[in-house]
Amino acid sequence: MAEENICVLPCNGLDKSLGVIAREVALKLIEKAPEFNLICPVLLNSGDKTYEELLQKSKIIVINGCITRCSTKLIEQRGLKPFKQIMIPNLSKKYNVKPSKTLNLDDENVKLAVIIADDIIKNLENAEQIEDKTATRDFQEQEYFDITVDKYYFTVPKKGYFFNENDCWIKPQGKTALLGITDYLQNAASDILFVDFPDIGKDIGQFDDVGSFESSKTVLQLISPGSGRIIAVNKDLEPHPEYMNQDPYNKGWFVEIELDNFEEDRELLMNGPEYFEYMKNKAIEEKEHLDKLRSEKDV
Amino acid sequence: MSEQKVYIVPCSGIGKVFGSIGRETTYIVVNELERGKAKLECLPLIIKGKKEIIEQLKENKVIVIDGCPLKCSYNNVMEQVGKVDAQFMTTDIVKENREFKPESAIIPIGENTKVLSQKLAERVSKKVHELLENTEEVND
Amino acid sequence: MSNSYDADKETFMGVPRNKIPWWPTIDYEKCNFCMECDKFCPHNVYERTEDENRKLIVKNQYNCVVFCRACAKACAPDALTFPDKREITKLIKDLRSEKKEG
Amino acid sequence: MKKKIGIIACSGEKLIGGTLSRAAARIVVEKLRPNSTIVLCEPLFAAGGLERHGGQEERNFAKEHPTITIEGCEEECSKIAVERYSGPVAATIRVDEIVKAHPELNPKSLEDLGEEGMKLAEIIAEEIAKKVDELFVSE
Repeated sequence: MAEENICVLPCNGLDKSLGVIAREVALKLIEKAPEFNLICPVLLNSGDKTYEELLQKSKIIVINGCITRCSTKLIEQRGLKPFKQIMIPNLSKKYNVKPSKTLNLDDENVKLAVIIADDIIKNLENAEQIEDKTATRDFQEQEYFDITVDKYYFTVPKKGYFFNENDCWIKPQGKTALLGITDYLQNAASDILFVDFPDIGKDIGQFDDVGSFESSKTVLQLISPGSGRIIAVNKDLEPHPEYMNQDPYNKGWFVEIELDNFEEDRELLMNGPEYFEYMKNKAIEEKEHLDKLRSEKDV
Repeated sequence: MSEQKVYIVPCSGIGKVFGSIGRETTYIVVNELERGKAKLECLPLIIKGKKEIIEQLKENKVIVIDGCPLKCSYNNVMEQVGKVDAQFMTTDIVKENREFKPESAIIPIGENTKVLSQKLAERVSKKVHELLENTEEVND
Repeated sequence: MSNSYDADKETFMGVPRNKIPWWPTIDYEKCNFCMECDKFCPHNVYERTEDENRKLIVKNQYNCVVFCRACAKACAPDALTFPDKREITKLIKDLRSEKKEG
Repeated sequence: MKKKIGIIACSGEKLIGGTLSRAAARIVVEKLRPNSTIVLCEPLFAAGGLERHGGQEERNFAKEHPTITIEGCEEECSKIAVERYSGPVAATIRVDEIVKAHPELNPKSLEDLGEEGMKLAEIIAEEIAKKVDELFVSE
């Protein structure tokens, strides 16, 4: 384990069993890795200075009980970035262990906390090996179909990419493949400001949602056209989320996966020309439709 | 030499809320934080090539505030005036304060949009001081 | 003006949309009617009602984009569930092969 | 297929006419005629095709679609920009003239129109909407 210090910051959600699980995971983590520093969210939130110096020079693992993400916010308010963000609701779904009805955890939930703690430690170890594997991708010139609807300009690469009807693409390169969003989807999202990546090593099935990207208008998920395992994420998107808007098929790639069985996935996907047809009608028909809905919602 | 001023040129975008953050930030700096030292200038006039405004900017300090990666204010002031003393992006302040995600409303702007504009205004106001301080050294 | 596409005309991956059981299910024990999901969804799947203990219902379920669960991500009390994606994928595959033979 | 109408508001920052023209443009595009209008961003339009997604689309749009400019003062920046980069303007609304025609309403300030200012913006928006209906006719 790399030498620099690691901090663990659970949320303090006492009113929900999900929050109590978050706390339990933190305690289990410290049991397994005593060298980790446990940060008390209440003291941190009170503006007390004890942790400031330590936080500046450590990797911070935040553990959120629900999507309000109080621990993440506590860290981001200090202009810091969590090294790892653990979301208990997603993990309880992943291991399909229902949060207990009452606030004192049943053994199922305690077992879940142990599994998550082990997961985090295993993930930390292999995250370090995979971290340096994210080579910058050099993208060659390629040809595009394009169309303008009102003042919006949409492109679709002619070859090498495959698409699902959720407007995401997959670019197979031998045993691995890149995933990203189409020009159409980046336009629907408008200026993307935040990206949330899945964990490296996570197994994904075709059409699973794989991370999300957020603009002032909406939060959208990348719905994977292929199945496999996450082996890399595009770290450049954190300081430059606008790459997804400006260059969605190249510099704006989102994650890389190791492919399970692309031949099978391929059956349910469209190639460039097919997707261009699909997107053309959708852009024209849906734009009219969405304009109406949006205007009704604002009135 | 007449007392130096700092001219602030927001990008005047009206398609997205990021333009409004730039405008609101400029109002706060010019009307409150740096009253008398900072003045607002109008980008469309600069793009149109209004001589007297471009001369004015050349003789004083210029700060541009852009609302999206296309940087219309930065690019056009560089083209017409030839220099920019400091540049800000409203999307930076948005990214640093994820819990104050701006509402997409433009007229009137939402609460979070105001909070972000205040935060950015404080940062711009510090830059106004810096720019005016080293002009004093130059004059002595 | 009907808020939904006309469901029978719509298809998803070559299969009639109304043959794919994909839409959110609200767990009314957990739901606190914060309406974040309705504010989020641009396709008007949800509808607000006068009924006190069912202030929000899934009205136009075929408007819901298959495989999209973004509204569930905006739900703090985690009260929205969707069908299992693997089963839905399998169903679509079968319907597509039936269509080819038929 | 009816062609949408482009709305370009002068984004003047130094006078109330600019704020009024922006407010009126938003009211038209969001509330009065959401299905038949598209807002074009004047600085982006004038700044031109800096990058792939730059002003090029705004300019091409104004070439093929009737475009209305809303001017905050006599400088008429939007009209000049459209005529230089796209072509003739379908109509121009002079905010300062409408303001003169309503002396009973005076806006609070350029930073905050206040209630009377917003009423004025609505009157201007209605004027624009009328123009839009005249132009929004199938070819």
